[in-house]
Amino acid sequence: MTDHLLEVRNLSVRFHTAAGIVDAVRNVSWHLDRGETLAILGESGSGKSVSASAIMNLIDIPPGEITSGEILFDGNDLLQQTAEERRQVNGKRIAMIFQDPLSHLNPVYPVGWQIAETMRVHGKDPAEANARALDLVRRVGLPNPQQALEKYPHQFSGGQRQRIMIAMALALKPDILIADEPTTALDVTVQAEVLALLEELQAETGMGLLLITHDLGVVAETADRVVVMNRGEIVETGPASEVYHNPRDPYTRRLIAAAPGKGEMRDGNSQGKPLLEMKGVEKAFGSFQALKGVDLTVFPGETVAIVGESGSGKSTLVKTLVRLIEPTAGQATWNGRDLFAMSLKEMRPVRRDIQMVFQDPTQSLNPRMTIFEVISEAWRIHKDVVPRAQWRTRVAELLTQVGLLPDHARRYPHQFSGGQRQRIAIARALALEPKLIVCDEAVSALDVSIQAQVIALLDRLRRDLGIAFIFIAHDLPVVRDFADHVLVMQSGAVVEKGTTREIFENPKSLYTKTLLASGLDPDPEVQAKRRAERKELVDA
Amino acid sequence: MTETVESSQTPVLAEDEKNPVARLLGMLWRDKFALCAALFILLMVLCAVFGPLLLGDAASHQNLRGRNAPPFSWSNGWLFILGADALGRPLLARIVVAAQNTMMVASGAVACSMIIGTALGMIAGYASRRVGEAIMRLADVIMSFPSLLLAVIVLYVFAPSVGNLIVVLAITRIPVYLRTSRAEVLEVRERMFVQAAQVMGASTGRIVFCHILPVIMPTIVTIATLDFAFVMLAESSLSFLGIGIQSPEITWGLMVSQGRSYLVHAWWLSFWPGLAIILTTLSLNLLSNWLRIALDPVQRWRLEIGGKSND
Amino acid sequence: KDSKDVTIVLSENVDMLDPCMSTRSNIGRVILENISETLTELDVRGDKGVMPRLAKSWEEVNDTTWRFHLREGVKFSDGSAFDAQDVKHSFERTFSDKNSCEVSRYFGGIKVTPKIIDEHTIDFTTDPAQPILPLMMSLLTIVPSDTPMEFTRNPVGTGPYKLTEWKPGQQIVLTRRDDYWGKKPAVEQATYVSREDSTVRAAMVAKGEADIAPLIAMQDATDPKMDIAYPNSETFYLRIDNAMAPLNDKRVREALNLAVDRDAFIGTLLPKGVQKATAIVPPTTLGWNPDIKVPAYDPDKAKKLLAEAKADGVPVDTQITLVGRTDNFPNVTEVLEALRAMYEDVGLNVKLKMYEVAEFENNYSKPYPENRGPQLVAAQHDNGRGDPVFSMYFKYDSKGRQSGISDPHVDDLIARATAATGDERKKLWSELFAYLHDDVVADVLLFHMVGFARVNPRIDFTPTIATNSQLQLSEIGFK
Amino acid sequence: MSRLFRQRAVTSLFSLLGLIVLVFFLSRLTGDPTSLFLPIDATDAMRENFRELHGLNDPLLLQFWHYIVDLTHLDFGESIRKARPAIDVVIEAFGWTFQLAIMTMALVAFCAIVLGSIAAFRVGGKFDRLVSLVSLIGASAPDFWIAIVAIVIFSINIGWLPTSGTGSIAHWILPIAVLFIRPFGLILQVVRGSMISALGSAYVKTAKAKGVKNTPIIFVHTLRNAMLPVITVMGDQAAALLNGAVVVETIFGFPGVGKLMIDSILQRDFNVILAAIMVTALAIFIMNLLIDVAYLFLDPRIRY
Ligand SMILES: Nc1ncnc2c1ncn2[C@@H]1O[C@H](COP(=O)(O)OP(=O)(O)OP(=O)(O)O)[C@@H](O)[C@H]1O
Ligand SMILES: Nc1ncnc2c1ncn2[C@@H]1O[C@H](COP(=O)(O)OP(=O)(O)OP(=O)(O)O)[C@@H](O)[C@H]1O
Ligand SMILES: [Mg+2]
Ligand SMILES: [Mg+2]
Repeated sequence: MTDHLLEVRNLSVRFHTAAGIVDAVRNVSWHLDRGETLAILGESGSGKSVSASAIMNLIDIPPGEITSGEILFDGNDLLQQTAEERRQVNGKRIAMIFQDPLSHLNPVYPVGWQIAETMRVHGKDPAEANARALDLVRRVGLPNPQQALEKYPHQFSGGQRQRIMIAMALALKPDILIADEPTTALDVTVQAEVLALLEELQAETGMGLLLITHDLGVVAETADRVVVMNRGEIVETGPASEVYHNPRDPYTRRLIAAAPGKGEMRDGNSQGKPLLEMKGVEKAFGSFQALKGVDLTVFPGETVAIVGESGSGKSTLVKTLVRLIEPTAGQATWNGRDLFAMSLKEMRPVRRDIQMVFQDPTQSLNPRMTIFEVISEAWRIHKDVVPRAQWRTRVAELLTQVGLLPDHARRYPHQFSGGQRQRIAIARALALEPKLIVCDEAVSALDVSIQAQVIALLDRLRRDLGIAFIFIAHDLPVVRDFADHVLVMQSGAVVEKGTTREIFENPKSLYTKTLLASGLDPDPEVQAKRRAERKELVDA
Repeated sequence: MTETVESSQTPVLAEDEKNPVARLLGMLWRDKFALCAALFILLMVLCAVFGPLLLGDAASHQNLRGRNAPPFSWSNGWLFILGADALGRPLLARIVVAAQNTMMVASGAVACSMIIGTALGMIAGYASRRVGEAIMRLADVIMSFPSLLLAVIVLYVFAPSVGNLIVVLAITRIPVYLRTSRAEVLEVRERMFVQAAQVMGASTGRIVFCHILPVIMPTIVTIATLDFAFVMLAESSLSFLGIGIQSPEITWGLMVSQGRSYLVHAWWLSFWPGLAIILTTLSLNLLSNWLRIALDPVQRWRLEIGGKSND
Repeated sequence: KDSKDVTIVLSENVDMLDPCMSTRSNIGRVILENISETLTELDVRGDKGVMPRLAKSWEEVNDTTWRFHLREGVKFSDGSAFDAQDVKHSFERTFSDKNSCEVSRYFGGIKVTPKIIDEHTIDFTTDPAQPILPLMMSLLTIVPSDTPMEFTRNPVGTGPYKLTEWKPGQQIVLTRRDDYWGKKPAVEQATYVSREDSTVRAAMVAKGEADIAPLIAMQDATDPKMDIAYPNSETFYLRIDNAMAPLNDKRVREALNLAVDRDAFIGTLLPKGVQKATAIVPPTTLGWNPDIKVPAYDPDKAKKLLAEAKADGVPVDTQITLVGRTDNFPNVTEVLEALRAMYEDVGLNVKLKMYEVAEFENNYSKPYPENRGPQLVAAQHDNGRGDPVFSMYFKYDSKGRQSGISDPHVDDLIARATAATGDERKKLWSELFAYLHDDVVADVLLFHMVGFARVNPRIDFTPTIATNSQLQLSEIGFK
Repeated sequence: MSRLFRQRAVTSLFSLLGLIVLVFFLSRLTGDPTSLFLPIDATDAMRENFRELHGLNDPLLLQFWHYIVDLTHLDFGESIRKARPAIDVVIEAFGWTFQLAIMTMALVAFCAIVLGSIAAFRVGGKFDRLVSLVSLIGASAPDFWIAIVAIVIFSINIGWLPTSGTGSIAHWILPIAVLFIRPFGLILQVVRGSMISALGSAYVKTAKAKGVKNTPIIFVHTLRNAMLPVITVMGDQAAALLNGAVVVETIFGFPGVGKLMIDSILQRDFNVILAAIMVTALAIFIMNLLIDVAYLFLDPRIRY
């Protein structure tokens, strides 16, 4: 009947909430063949992760409910199988990389243990499992693999955690890999390695890859076919280049048109007194030197982007700025005062002016607060910002600005998709109208159309209100469009800094050059060409 | 969704249709166990408030010749349906009347120890190492200080009174709340949303009360509900020393312990008050379990969409 | 089970086993006349009075000197022979300031000097004269002369048993001696354990884990085949603080007596066997006065008396505190609650306060608390020793430690009776009892109490009034 | 870690000292052992002699000084009641209590964790309701009920077990069973609650996606995350047991430290009170230290 490896037919998923029923996925059908890569593109919140969860039997029922459909794997309907049969499939035949690695890793077990567990539960001998775990960790490019196995999730950077998830999913060489935004937190060089690894596996085992992503470049690089989703429905499907070049659905068209990296580059417009000057910031975790003397200057109304290797200390740097991590050395001058020298109490009034969007937004939202409470908390703390009577309108306004609905204010964080949560975190940062916003991968989980909208919003705020941004991103085209200055980091040190134009047009350091060269183009044909060139290079 | 943005009308967030109390009651209605528990507690509170007024006399009228009258006999009137105690007083009336003192002492002691213990524990977990260490060692000391000795000291140094009884009981129970809340704070304070609040400039008080407390509260309340039973029973052993409640004032704990010597031959003397203690504790615990779910947004659907469960 | 071993389950842990502490009931039950013997012994089963034990005989040499002739051929369990030196040492040890032996209290106010006449004869000179010295000698346990003055944990005596094992808190084992001077008792070995809970003690005998439980609560004494009631020499009474208004008015004190429905307690809160008391000592005591009548239950008269007193300006509405001791005897709280209710019924304002031992003691013994207010102290007094002298001074003399009255006539009678002998002594005591009860109305005398013992049917043992303080294994037989 | 130990040793020493001072002076405020040791009709001379003998006539500070000096020679003084070294009395009793506490807690930990976790996994289900109900009734029922009913049933009616006392293994069964009940109920509830929260975490989904069976999901993945409050409350209950289980010791005639402590307090046997408190305090301090170390092992994010 079916010769597809995996076929989803008429899948509908809905959630019961206090505010009513949310139809997350509506009548979705697609299929995946052996050795094929199917990319699911779509608006943030369009039901991509939910349909993937349905395949893995991970939807909480209730409050979730699969109202219709079947998921055929090997000719069997997964939805009809017993829990035990599903368990046999999960991890071994079908594996999944979760969108949000921090909360999906068990905080109290070493990552090596967690990777090896996948193999142990499916009957691999523990010693063998450990050896393979080590190999996997090495393959995904974690430094010091042997030590990494012993460490706990919180001791890794965002990108490193994502790679751990990948290693975990690849452990048993599954028939199908569902990768939900597997490379959002990876810099382009590492991303290239990881994609290569996937490709290699695919070639080796004929693995089917279901790739959920926002990054058109990644789609162009890897996907054979594309499914585009919007508001829980499939709006378009077809071969990758076909969809890119001849999009039929208006949403798809908008999406492709929104691909970043086409705007004017900026030369930097630093004027007046610097808002923030960080000098010689160092941080050591035990014997590991995460920051080795980093300088950073931000002027009012300016965007400084930090790009660089995953694990190079970007998040650490900004966390020292907001004093979540105490630096080992260095100073940060803000309004003439050294932030690092302040007591936490003195720091409090300053915090109003420096807001941060965390790299893992899910964990940064209190699960017991509604979105309204999450956002309005800022005004509860700093009473003079918005008068209480206007909270409702202001929350609604902020949510709308980041592309959410006012009604969402009544929901709780767990009822949102990854990208939606990221936008909530942005809205929260905006709520205080600070002088400086630190965005740690703030737009990485957004599809390009929403991304463009958010970036436009931020840019407008920058211009109108003079808000400065520290913008950590791996997505070079976004940086190119948005930043005034760029700082390139590697292994805890700044390897290069300059205006956006300088960096993009005239990179000096080797690392920057590699970085720029590894960037992916959203056009599948361009990518195909590049791939062919690379292959020649390797062969030669 | 994108459309919503472009249509540049001022967005509005409608007022919530239902007020939170009505929603909570709705959730209570859906959990029949919790509903019964709530009704029972309500009944006990009514007993505590009006019992002594209504049945005070009946409860203290002695009749030595009708002592230890067995339960379930209508011959003496409905007040004697649960039997009579060693002085021939109707047990039912006494239980109703005793509810007042019992509730006062138990809720006083539990509330004090819970509030003080939790507050200290959160300080110990969140404040500087030095302060935390000092508080914890203090907890160690309290933990090793026998409650009976404390009671005897209070008896001798201060006047015996109900207030002092509550103090003694409360002090001895402080360490468990203190240590539990501290342990939880140590973990919760590492969570990212706490850090996010910190970055927003939230004061320590706000972080502790709005972010950490809601996470640790369910555990604390669970312990507190069971402490209710513990305190009710422990109180009678302190009355033995002469502090606190004295006859003819009465509590359930005292009734239970006075019935102790009759346990084998007139079980009803201590059984009914004991049952009252058990049912109260059980109800409180059911309510706390319900509250745990009702206040946890991730779990709340269990109460919102009817009694379906996932097993 | 043919074993000749018995297990006795006591109600309190035995902390010490020093022979000079054997007037404590739990220690006495183990030691007295089992391990350690006394010169004389009070007959509690018959009416032979003071009987010889380690002393063969005694006589009054003069007014102040008693001579005791000691039994010969008696050996201590450590092998040494018993002689006058041991008696002298035991006596001196009791009064030594290196320990705090209890027995010495019975000799309070009297100076006694032992003098060895020969190996088996000893004289005691007393100052002042002590007519009942032979009775008092039934309390003095004899230890070998090499026993240290400090408390010992290894009691050695001349008794029919010796201590063979003592695991504190767990058990004490006594084994029969083959070289005992007297008749060989039937029991070969006795194990003492202790359980504080009466129900458990009763259960142990019922199950056969123990043979004798000398003390169980009334509620647990449900099996007539095993449970035996015996007068336990305790008298339950309310001491009235005669110095405090309104209790300093005799009419009020009378009302306190009339308001109590004594019969209502018997067979309900207290066992059937209790006797209404007219004196603080049980009827088996010398000089007990059969002519004194128990006050009748007459609440109307009580009310009338109170009204009269009130009319005379006596503040009868003052709150009176009824002080009791928790765990004094089973049901004590209920009994006092019932009493309180009876007093309320006649219009008195009585508040009940139950205390643990130490705090109770503060109220019970002088010096009484400063601002105590009018008090009724509910207490039990134990005198199974046959003579009122062990009670009267403490309870009724103006200077008595637990006296609630101050009456020169009483003081005089006590002093004279203490020094008198024979019928004169008896007469004086009788007079004192009548005077206290009818003229002074010193207190509310309530009941002579009974205890219950549970005895395994295979055992032949009848408890007596002495069972409260001793339990002679030699009195146990097997059926 | 070794820093933690060293630092704790120092601070605990202060706690212990503070405890000694507190207990020494406060307990002496509660009256004089003289009238409790001596019979009611003791003479004044006997009372005076007794006070002299036990140094009760000295000024309090001097008494304290003597006590501390003796303590430095590990001399804890004599028990007034028992006329033997207080520390011997305490060590003897503590041995029993310690064994009882360890065995009970081990059993409690095992049963409460297993049943509580399963109940949490099936929250709202029949098993959950049943286990919760039984444990809650147990935890709130007066302990002497359970003790006496157990004796009546198991010793008298069925006759399997001895009523009370010590000696054989069978003697341990009822005391442990009775002691088991309250901590079991309490800890089960804590486990259940903590597990309900933890089971909602995202890493549970990861484990499911890996194909991990329910049992390891509950007992390996989730339990460790839920353990913090559990071991804390276990510590509290263990401390209560180490302080002695008065009812059980009284009813079953178990020579433990709880009854000893109560008796000593009621009799104002100060040296025994102090020695008993020091020994139990030491045990409790060590236990709390172990619990704090356990936190570090259970959750690597925790730092002090
Ligand atoms: N537990 C839940 N309760 C209610 N609504 C939910 C729940 N989980 C998800 N949703 C809703 O379902 C929709 C689909 O979510 P999903 O996570 O699949 O989005 P997504 O396509 O993966 O988006 P993103 O790219 O942002 O991750 C979203 O609108 C979200 O708000
Ligand atoms: N708590 C910690 N303990 C030990 N090492 C840590 C800890 N936090 C971070 N590190 C290490 O510090 C380095 C820098 O981490 P950081 O999170 O700053 O990286 P990043 O530049 O943000 O990377 P990414 O782009 O992947 O998020 C990483 O190698 C990480 O392993
Ligand atoms: Mg998603
Ligand atoms: Mg990072």
